[in-house]
Amino acid sequence: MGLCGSVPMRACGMASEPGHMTQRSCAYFGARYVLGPIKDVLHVVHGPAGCLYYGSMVRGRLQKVVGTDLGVGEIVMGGLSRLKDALIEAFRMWPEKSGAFVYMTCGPGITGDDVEGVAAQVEKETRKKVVVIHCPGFSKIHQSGGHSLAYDALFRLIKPVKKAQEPTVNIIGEYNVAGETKSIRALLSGLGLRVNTVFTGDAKLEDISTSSSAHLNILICGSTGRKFARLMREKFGIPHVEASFYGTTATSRAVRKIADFFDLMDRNMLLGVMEQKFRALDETEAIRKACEGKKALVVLGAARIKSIGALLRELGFEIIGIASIFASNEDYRGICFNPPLTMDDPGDDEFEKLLRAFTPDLVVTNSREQWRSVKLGFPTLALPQEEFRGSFAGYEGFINFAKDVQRVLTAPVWRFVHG
Amino acid sequence: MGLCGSVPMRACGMASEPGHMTQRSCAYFGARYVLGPIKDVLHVVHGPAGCLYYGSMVRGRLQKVVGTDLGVGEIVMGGLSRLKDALIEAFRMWPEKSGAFVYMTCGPGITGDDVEGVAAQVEKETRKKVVVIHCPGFSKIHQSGGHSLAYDALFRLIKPVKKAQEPTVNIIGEYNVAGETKSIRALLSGLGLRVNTVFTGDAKLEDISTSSSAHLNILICGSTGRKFARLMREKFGIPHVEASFYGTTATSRAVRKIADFFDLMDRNMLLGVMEQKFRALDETEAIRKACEGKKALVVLGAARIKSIGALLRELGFEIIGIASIFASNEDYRGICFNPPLTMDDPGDDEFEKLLRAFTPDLVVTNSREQWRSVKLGFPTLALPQEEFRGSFAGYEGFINFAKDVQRVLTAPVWRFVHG
Amino acid sequence: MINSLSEIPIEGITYKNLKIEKKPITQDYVPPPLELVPSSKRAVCIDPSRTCMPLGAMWATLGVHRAIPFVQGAQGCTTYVRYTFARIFREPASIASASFHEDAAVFGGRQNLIRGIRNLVCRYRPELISIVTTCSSEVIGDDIHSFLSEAMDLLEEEFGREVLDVTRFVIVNTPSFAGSHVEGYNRASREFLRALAKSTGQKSRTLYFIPGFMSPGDIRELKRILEMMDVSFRILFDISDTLDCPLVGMPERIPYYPPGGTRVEDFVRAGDGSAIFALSPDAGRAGALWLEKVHRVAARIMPIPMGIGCTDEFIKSLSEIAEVPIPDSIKWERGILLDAMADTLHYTMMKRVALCGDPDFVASATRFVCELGMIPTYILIGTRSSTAPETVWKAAEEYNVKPVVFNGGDQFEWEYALKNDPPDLILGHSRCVNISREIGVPLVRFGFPVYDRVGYQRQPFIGYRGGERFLALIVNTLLDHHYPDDRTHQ
Amino acid sequence: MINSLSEIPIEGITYKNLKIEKKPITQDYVPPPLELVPSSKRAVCIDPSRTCMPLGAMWATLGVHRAIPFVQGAQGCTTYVRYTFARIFREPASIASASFHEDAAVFGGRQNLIRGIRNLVCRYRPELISIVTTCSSEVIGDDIHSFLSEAMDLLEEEFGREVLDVTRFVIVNTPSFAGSHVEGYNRASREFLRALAKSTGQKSRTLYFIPGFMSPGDIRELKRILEMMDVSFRILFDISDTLDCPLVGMPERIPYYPPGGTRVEDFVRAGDGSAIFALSPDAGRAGALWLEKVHRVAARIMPIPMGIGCTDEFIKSLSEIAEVPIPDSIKWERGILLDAMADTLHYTMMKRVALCGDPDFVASATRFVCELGMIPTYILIGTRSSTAPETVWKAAEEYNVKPVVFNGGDQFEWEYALKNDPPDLILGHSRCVNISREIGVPLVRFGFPVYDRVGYQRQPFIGYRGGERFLALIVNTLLDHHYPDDRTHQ
Repeated sequence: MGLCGSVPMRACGMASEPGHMTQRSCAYFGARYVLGPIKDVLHVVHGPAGCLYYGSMVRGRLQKVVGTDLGVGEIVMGGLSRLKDALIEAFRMWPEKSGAFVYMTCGPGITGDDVEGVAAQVEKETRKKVVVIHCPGFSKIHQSGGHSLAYDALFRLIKPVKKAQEPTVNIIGEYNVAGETKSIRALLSGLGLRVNTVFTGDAKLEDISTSSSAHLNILICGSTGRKFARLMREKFGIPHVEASFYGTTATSRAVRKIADFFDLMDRNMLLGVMEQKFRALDETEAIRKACEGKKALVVLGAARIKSIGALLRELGFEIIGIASIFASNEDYRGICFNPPLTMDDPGDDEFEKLLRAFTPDLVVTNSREQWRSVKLGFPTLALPQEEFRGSFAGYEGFINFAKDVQRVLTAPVWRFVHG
Repeated sequence: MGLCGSVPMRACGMASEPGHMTQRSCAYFGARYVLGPIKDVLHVVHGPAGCLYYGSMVRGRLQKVVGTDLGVGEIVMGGLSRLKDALIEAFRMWPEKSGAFVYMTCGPGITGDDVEGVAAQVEKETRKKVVVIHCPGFSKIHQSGGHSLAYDALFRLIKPVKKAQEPTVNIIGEYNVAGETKSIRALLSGLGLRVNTVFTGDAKLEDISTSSSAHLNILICGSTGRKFARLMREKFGIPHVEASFYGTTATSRAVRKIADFFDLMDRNMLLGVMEQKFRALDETEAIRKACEGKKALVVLGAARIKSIGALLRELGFEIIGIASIFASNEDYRGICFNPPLTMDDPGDDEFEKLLRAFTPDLVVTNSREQWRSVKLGFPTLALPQEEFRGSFAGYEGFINFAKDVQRVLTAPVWRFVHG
Repeated sequence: MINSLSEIPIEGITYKNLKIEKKPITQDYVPPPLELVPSSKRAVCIDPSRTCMPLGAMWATLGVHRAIPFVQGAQGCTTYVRYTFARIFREPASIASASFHEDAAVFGGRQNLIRGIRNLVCRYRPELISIVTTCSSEVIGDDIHSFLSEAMDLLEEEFGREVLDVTRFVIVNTPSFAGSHVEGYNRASREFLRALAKSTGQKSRTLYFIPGFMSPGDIRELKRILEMMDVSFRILFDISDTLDCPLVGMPERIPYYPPGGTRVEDFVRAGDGSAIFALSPDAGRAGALWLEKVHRVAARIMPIPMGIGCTDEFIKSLSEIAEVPIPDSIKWERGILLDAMADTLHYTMMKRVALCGDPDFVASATRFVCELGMIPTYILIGTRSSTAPETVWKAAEEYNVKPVVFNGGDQFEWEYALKNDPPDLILGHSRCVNISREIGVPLVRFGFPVYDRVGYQRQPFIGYRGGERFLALIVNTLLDHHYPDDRTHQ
Repeated sequence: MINSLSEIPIEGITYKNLKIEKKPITQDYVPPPLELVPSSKRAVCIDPSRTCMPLGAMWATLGVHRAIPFVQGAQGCTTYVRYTFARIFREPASIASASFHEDAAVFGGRQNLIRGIRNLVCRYRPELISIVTTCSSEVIGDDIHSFLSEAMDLLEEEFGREVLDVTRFVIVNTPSFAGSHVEGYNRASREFLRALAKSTGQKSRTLYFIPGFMSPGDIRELKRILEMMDVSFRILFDISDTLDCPLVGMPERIPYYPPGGTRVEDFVRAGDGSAIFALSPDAGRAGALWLEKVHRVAARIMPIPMGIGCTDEFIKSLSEIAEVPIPDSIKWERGILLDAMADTLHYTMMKRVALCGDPDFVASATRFVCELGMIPTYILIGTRSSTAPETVWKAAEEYNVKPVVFNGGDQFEWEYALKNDPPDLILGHSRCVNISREIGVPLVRFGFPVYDRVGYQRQPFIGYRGGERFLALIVNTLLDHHYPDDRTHQ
């Protein structure tokens, strides 16, 4: 542990201390985060009702999830027959679904049910794909472990197919918060590219299995999708580029990088990109001026820190501190700016100490933890943003983000706090 | 003055005593009541803003009314030029309107402006009909005076035209409360009759002027329309029948009376009428049983007392008292049941004395005065009913009324009042 | 039914399922001649957002214990007001009419007043009668003072001196062709004090309050705040019980009077008060200034304490005048409102809002919406006011917004502006419901009158707690508004 | 825009004008196999209206001053609950996790508990830590009592005896595979009292209250009522300040604890109390009964005081036990609620209403809607309950209605019933929003959880005043519902 001012520091990539008041979540949470948006499959939670109840809310949206609602009986006697019945019933009730993801949570994770065996049986009986995600909450040190489990499951679904005729890409690590998938799709269509699958903001079982037809994978959130992209390169020979659509500079760079790959860049396209960028800068000029030199503290998952950090810096913020709720050391290396403070896994007390030590002009954190800094009187921007606040990706997204920051910073309420 | 129990009685048809806390309203109120629903004309209030403000609410509905909003200046110097300008402007703003009713209220009523002269000028300039209603509030002893003024104005609009080819009627004294016009129209269409004009629940200027083409006038509310019907008989030779559509017995009688006039009655029609009546009685059986022998006190305008009284009696109520907010002696004679108490123009204190003396099971009164009996703990039905409570006319209307009574009588709140 | 359903109908509420035919109410909209849009350029008045003076005087009178307004005019002048009150409060309200008929119009209302007062006194034994004039009595030129004095002489003659000890009289001149209900209340506030207030030379520590058109819920909240501040106070024209009281069952004595209301005695003692607050400048200022001028009671005239700034101003002024500290409990409530504001800023910030209503309500509400980061666009002050625009402009300047203010125009010109440039939200009274539906912009109801929803008269909009509720109404109304994909607002 | 408008669009809110494309969310509805509709006939659980036990114990703990729940399980078990509380209260809530990882699953959670407690005590100096178990620790078979005792020994060794005087410990066993959040609270109510309550032999006159899942607004209303009744009282698990407190700015001392909450001392003294009220039978009964059995404190278990009947029962019981008369001020408020009920009966009478939520909320709300003359049709009691159906049936019999009651089913079967037979109104929590939109029936939000509208946690639903507000919500929701010709509801 190091010390930064009064704030104790810990090395990255470690498990949380018990009682540390961590904001981290569990493997199941992570798996739901990634797989949540996939529409044409059943999501079946094998565990108690609570996991089902909570797991139906992903990034603030209520999703259709069913479960086995394990009781004492099943915990003692084993819940396998209940799982089997539940799967078969669910396929009868939603015959249009092409398959099922079965999330195994803590209870059955400890008792060690042979869930794979049941899945195979049900697959045979129903001729639907049944994929088991072994994601008991305790199985990983934080949610990113669940992200990996989800991507592992997705990877197993991909079949080797012929390359597409037209230039085709997959997008990896893009979760369609507030319509961001649509923004990115629009930029890529502008280049004349076909998007096969968006992992997982816009993915169906069928698209996933044919995602090996793409010529290029575009990796947005490296933290969640990097390993998956690597595997796709190894097994299907699909190269990937890391690209960010957060901020006008990053967006322009991403567009050029992808266009270059397909050899699509010409003067017209360049002009088009520039024009959009100028418009975005133009529309945000007043806001950028107001943000110039203001201090921001960012407390988020590491991948988000990178993208939001870019947006903030483009707005003119000085990022005085970042604290990652969860991250690998690789994630930290990916953050190309060097704020005075970098910390991992802040506890509630540490978050408060950061606020006191740095008195930031803006705090950016997740929607679950935002109320602490709000309560202590700090303008706070929470992510994921609600749908009406709009996508943060691409040029339009930069404008949306700027407006969001403006709303938070200029809210008159702050001036009354000490009034 | 007579005495009934502790309640002092007054002869009917007299002006209210000052300070008597009358519920009566003024001539302008009465004129608005009758003319309010006429759609294709401008309604222009020549008076202060208050008359305009209040007059736009007719039977609980907000209507489009405009006015001259007279200020001190116009009261002192005369408001004629303002009226003229207002009329011309209004016709420019709503060119689709075929004419205007100008309501002259107290202020100009006292100063004695030559409103007729202005109307004639504007008629000439705009080629639109402009009809003046001389209805200063003080000009009559209560609103029924305003009803007459309104009908006088309507009568002057009627032109002598040829009789219609198909059997045609007008309906007089029907104001489309909660869709009652539609109920009555449906019954008459069932007989194969054409309805030319409904005074005034569904009337347009053009229909009014051609209303002399009808073969028969059906008079619903005698109190407001009797004189008008008489004039139409005298001038255009159109006979009228008095008909009530309140209660199944009255409705059946009305239907037969009208059918007889046109010689339309046959076995099929008779069966149809009987069937509807039986259905209405059937559907209300439980309610009628529950109401049997219960005591009702009715405090309304006289014409309403008659129709509501019929409905209540058909439900099984004993009408222990009626008090008319306003009425002529002729109106009272028209009420064919003889309750123990009949009084005219009850003041607030008298209303309370009636409640104490008779402790009715149900009070029926107008929506303006309902809260007194409610506050004193008496189940109270208020008229005019809101639209969602439905029409009270015809067979369906009887069912609606029965349900309304049931709602009021069986509301659990009453049992808590003394709990 | 079940088979005809698609799982999530996108329209939110599916009219289709209701199986009721849609019919257009009117034909296509034709814009008016542009030069006739501003109300100042027209003779014709369309949808005024105000009514006439007498209502204000009647409202004030009904806030006095066992007081009856006697309206010197035609019967409609009372019936229409009874109807208005019935719709707002769902309570009985006894208002007497002089029942002007032709003879009064010709010969004046002397007989009406004399007989009316006698009838009222004999039958209702009120503790106070306010004589409220109308356009007819004012145009005729009734000499109310001499009529009343004659009436009192006759009463004394008939019933003895005591009768005049029981019943007090106040004359309020409220010609309908000037001002509006707001000025009617304002005049009543002065006339009641002029007629009743006395000074004994012995100053009390009591603070007096003229609430204006605050609802019963507002007045109760005002009392709660004053109790928390631990000051001695009296509310004048206190309708909080008279126009919102329990279902009582048949009372022992009739005629029934609602409990509560300000005692006549409180008006009398106001002359000894240490200060008088008019919390609605346009509806109460006259009373406060009169008391200051004649009885040297310090007058404080300030905007309705709504939202943070206006409530701060009120609390501070209270604390200074009464020389009491601001208790922590009040600061706590302020902090809760701030918390609510911070919690919901994403819903309110930069939202464009149009306002309509009486000057006092609109002025304070404008400041409050600015505090919420909203942008007031078009503001209709229903009654021409000299103070409200100032309050509005002050807030606008502080918060750097540039609303268009219609000072005393009619709703037509304001609505025309809204049609051309629809806001995100409308704050207004119940008569704004048509424009709200027409342009598909949600309406938050407040002010005078609200009659098409229930419970508004019982819930406060004033003070920090009222602000909390007002804010919740605003945010929930925005959230309730059905957007095509309304799952965004889960 | 102005030229494209027809003057009064009949649709109420015109999506058209919003110019947002409509897209269907799902394809056409296909009815499920009939035999799979009842939840008892299925293995698959769809949309449960309950979550697991730990949440209840955490909720209860957060109502104690400077108390922290320590969740003996994986991190998700805290994160999900923190998220749930964040959405409902928009407040920070400190909840600690034992951070179970593979080693704990294999070797048990001994180390996690011991190190976790030490960390918490050192870094947060809480006055109380509740150890809340989860399915993992229960399945592993953690011996929490021995772990805790070891942890306490180590603490004493390291920091001296005083450290255990500062921090108290309570263990609540809440395996997630049994009961629900309601039972989790119930158990916490017993375990807190078991661990803390003492009797000195000297009885006090103080009454104790276990509020169950009442919101801060409800608890504040409860306190107000108790103050009006002039009794000595303590609220246990009092979240009214801890989960709804002012925006404070940077506090002097960190870690920040919200103000308020029940003092540990109050739990200790509860053993001397004169009575203990569990105002939510399913969430609190265990605590009350335990206190009665062990410390002879009279237990009163009764439905949430909502509406007339349940509030009457509560007030009467209070008056009897505390031997105080019912003050006029409370009768007054009752009369106001009655008045509001009488004023709005045309809107409520015979309206068919479906209910969904936790047993205690649903049971009392069912009686209230019956009192309003509404007809409850389908009632989902989200957690299987032995008391709530009885309360429902008693009301149903008294009011002669025959609702279908699903005791502990999931929302799927209740929603299926609603699709086949839509009511006029739904009363339920925020997770009823989908069925409300699907069948086009308006939703009145109440109970646990409400997170998609603001201010609900601050406004009471209990007592006569809460009833007034609940009624206004019901009526206004009906009036807000856009019928094709929605001018009927002006």
